[in-house]
Amino acid sequence: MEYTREELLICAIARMLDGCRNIAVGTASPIPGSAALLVQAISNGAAKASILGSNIHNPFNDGGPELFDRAGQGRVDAFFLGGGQIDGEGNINLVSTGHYPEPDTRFPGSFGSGYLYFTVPRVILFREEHSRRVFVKKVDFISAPGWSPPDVYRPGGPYALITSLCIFIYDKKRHRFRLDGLLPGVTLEEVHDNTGFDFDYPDHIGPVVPPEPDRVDLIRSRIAGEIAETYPKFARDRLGWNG
Amino acid sequence: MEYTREELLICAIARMLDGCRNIAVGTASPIPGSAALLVQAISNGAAKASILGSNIHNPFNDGGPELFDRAGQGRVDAFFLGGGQIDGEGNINLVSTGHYPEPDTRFPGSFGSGYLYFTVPRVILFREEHSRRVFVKKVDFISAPGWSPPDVYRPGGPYALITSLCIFIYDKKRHRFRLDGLLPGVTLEEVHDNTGFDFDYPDHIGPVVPPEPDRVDLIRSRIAGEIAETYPKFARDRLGWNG
Amino acid sequence: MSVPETYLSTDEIASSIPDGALIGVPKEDGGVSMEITRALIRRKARRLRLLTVPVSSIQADMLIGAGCVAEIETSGVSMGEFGYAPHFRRAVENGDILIRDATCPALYAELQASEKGTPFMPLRGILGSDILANRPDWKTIDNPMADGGGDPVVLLPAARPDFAIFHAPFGDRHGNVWVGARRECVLLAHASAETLVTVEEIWDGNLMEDQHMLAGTIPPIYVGAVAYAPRGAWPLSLPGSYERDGEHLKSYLTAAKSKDGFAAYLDRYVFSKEGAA
Amino acid sequence: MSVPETYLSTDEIASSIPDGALIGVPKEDGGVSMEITRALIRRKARRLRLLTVPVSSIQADMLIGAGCVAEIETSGVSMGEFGYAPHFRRAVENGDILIRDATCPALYAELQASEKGTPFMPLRGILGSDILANRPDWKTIDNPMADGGGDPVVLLPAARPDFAIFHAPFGDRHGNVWVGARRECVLLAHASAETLVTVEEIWDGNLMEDQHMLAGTIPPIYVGAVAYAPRGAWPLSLPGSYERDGEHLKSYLTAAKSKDGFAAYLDRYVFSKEGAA
Repeated sequence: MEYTREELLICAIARMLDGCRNIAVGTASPIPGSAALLVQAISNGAAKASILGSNIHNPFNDGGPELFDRAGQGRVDAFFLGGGQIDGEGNINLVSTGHYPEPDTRFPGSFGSGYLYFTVPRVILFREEHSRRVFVKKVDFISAPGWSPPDVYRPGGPYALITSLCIFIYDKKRHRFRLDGLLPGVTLEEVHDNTGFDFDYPDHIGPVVPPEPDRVDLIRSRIAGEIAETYPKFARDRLGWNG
Repeated sequence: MEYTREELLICAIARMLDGCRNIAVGTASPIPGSAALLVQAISNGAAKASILGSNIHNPFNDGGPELFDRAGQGRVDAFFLGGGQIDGEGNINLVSTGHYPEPDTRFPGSFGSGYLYFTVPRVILFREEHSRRVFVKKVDFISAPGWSPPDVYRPGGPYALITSLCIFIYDKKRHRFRLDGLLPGVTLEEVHDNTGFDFDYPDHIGPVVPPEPDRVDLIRSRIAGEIAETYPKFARDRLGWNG
Repeated sequence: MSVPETYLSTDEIASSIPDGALIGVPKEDGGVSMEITRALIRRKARRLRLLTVPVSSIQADMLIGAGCVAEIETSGVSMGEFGYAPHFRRAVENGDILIRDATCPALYAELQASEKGTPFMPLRGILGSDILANRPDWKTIDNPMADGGGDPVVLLPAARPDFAIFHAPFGDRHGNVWVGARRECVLLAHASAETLVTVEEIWDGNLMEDQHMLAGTIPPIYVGAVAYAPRGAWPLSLPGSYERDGEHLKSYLTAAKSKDGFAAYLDRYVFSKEGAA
Repeated sequence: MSVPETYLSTDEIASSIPDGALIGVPKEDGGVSMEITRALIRRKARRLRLLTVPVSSIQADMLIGAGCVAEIETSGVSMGEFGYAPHFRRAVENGDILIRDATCPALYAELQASEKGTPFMPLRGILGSDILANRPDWKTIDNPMADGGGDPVVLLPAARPDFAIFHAPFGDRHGNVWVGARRECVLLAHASAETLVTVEEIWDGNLMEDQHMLAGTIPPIYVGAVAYAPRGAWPLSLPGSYERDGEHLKSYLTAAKSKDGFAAYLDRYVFSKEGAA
């Protein structure tokens, strides 16, 4: 079966969400949102997707604090974060480069990362631009650290990092990323060349598991329409939605 | 003008509420409730009465915590408390007599007293039964203390104590009650005989100021009907309401 | 309007509440599920731990009288203008139940801490009271925000009931429950592990899709089970629907004066399910 | 439906907000009063301190661009899918405004502390971040509820805005304002000294007496002033009423590329009060 890069990533993320009951997706996240809707669709009601900006796919109704409160209680199983910079220990920077508070480049801000990275068990980092500008040795500002000392209450943290080149899995014991799969046509060398931090990798690094055909069908038949409510342009341009 | 004991007390309390903007009245408090409604009526909208149990006289709508939150912010100016026991320092006991937690007599419980006595500037203690059983030397259980050490944040506290015999004013500096006025026909000796704690009194103790005739008219014409919504039996039996 | 298929009976709900459970219940006029209360007595629940939000009346008193309660955390149990709560009073005086005295906003704060998933909530007041002196689980610290130390503040630990139990005006067939402006029920649902609800009426449509109803709705993510129980708060009130039944409350107090009287009351109104007139 | 006599104009409301005031505003889809925002720019407000609840977009960016802002406490300012917020970015990069970076739930917690009148609110997370490292007003203590010490927790101080400012779907002639399920507006109103609101429509009747509307209503005790401003959130959305005007937001970003372009934008849409198509 032929598939697109988007379908590959959606299915790869969906596998990471296996067993999650409450999956929350923040702003500007159409691919994670599609994955969450896919998991919801195949779960027979066991999994709930909360898509920020959707009027339909939102199990919450009690205002801004509610998602954070539920995460604080351990009721949110998975969330997605990005970063203007991400380093090899999983630290993320959504604030600025250079010397804070007089930065070289200012990003929008940390949003909920300083909390959700601690409280949500599976945080999947999703950053398509795979470059040494983004994946740095050490972030200039820590919006949220990748790991914490043992006396810090922290049920949550990074689970994986997904880019336009590859998928890393985060090793919580070693506080390091391990390369888990390459996207079609990508080489290990290419990943090394574009990554500013050290990472682990096995002797034989394979491709990302191809998407399951029945799930690709589901994406095309149902998920494209569901995500179109929140991201019509993405659904049209990248999932071929013609609703 | 002739007046009843209820009209006398309502007007006496209303004078104590002068200048208050938000007056809250708790459970089982028809006389304080009538006084709060009287102040609201003569304030031209400046004073708001919040009568627990009323569907009309309630400026709040956000559930149980709201009154306490507003009190915590300093937005409630006056409140009323009673007590199974009250002592000469203004300590109140709404929990039990004897040795806690195996009491001789159990009362219902402290309700909001442990908080509102600290946060509401003018707490008026209202306890009609004037006896040595109620007004004791030292309460058996402190639901809320009459005063606190200087390092305790405490904008609130007792302002007066009103009984079926007299009115005391609380001296915040000396932590003692001072007799301020006697109800018609009551003597100083009678107050002494029925009070278990020491209190101050001036050389010449006068009667409680008689009610203002225009306010008595207002009680009979309007307030009786307003309080009847929450306390119909009281309004009928003691204010002569015939709605 | 038919009852949604997913709904349970109140007896099924009561049987899902194990002995020893920590149960959060609203105050008298806050939507008390007297139907689940009666079903708990029918199933002879034992060792329940009650958390009243923040006070209670006949609900706590009946459960105590029927021997269902081991422990109660409360700011007050009273029959209001009708007098003392007789079983509560007797049980505390006799040491038959463990009492954890509180003050209203402290109970809200304990639930708010649970709602936020934060370990404690600070609250002004309470200092120097015997409430605090008898609560080793409540801690006092000097306000870390104050310059120069001092300024003690009480910290209340998070309280997470196993079950929130209440009666709501509406439920729909999508698992939503509408409590309107009774925010203490929303708080209780958020703070508890699971919420069990009886509803007065079935709402035709989806409460989460009605812009006017949305603000007062508790969505299915919090709701463990719903039962249809018209007049389910009786003899208490459901504000907006019916007043409390004062005559019945008086007859309850008369019955509660004696063991036999209370047994006869339970036979008639709980075991035989005789309801409101 | 006539406008209630007690209502003010947005310019009257803006003139009641002094320079230097601390202003709390909701996020992009939370009912932003762009009308009061434009009126603040018209009256040349200066040295405002913004508290975004918890993030902002064109509202903060326009106020910064027009020179109204000295300081901002925020978890993020962005134009979302349209890109960066240009004036915010430039002002921070040039050091023209003081930035107090936060994370969303910390801002809610600061307001919740103010809502309760408690000096601080504890919150999990944040530890080890440079957000915390740059906030001397946020304190860390070991959790007093933990056995054996350790377990650090961050405490956020209460934040009390001088004014909460937002746009609501309904106002009535009794001073009530209806925000529906947008609880962050309720929180902001409770936490602030005074609330200033524009309303989209006039509600016929009393919102506090409508059992269905009651839960989403903010009563007059919190509301300092109301103005009638149809499409008052434009070019942002008022969920349930209208979508945001994406084309306008793009044209704003084009205009904001240059000083002259932004001046022309303000002339047209703020000083000449040209509104939505």
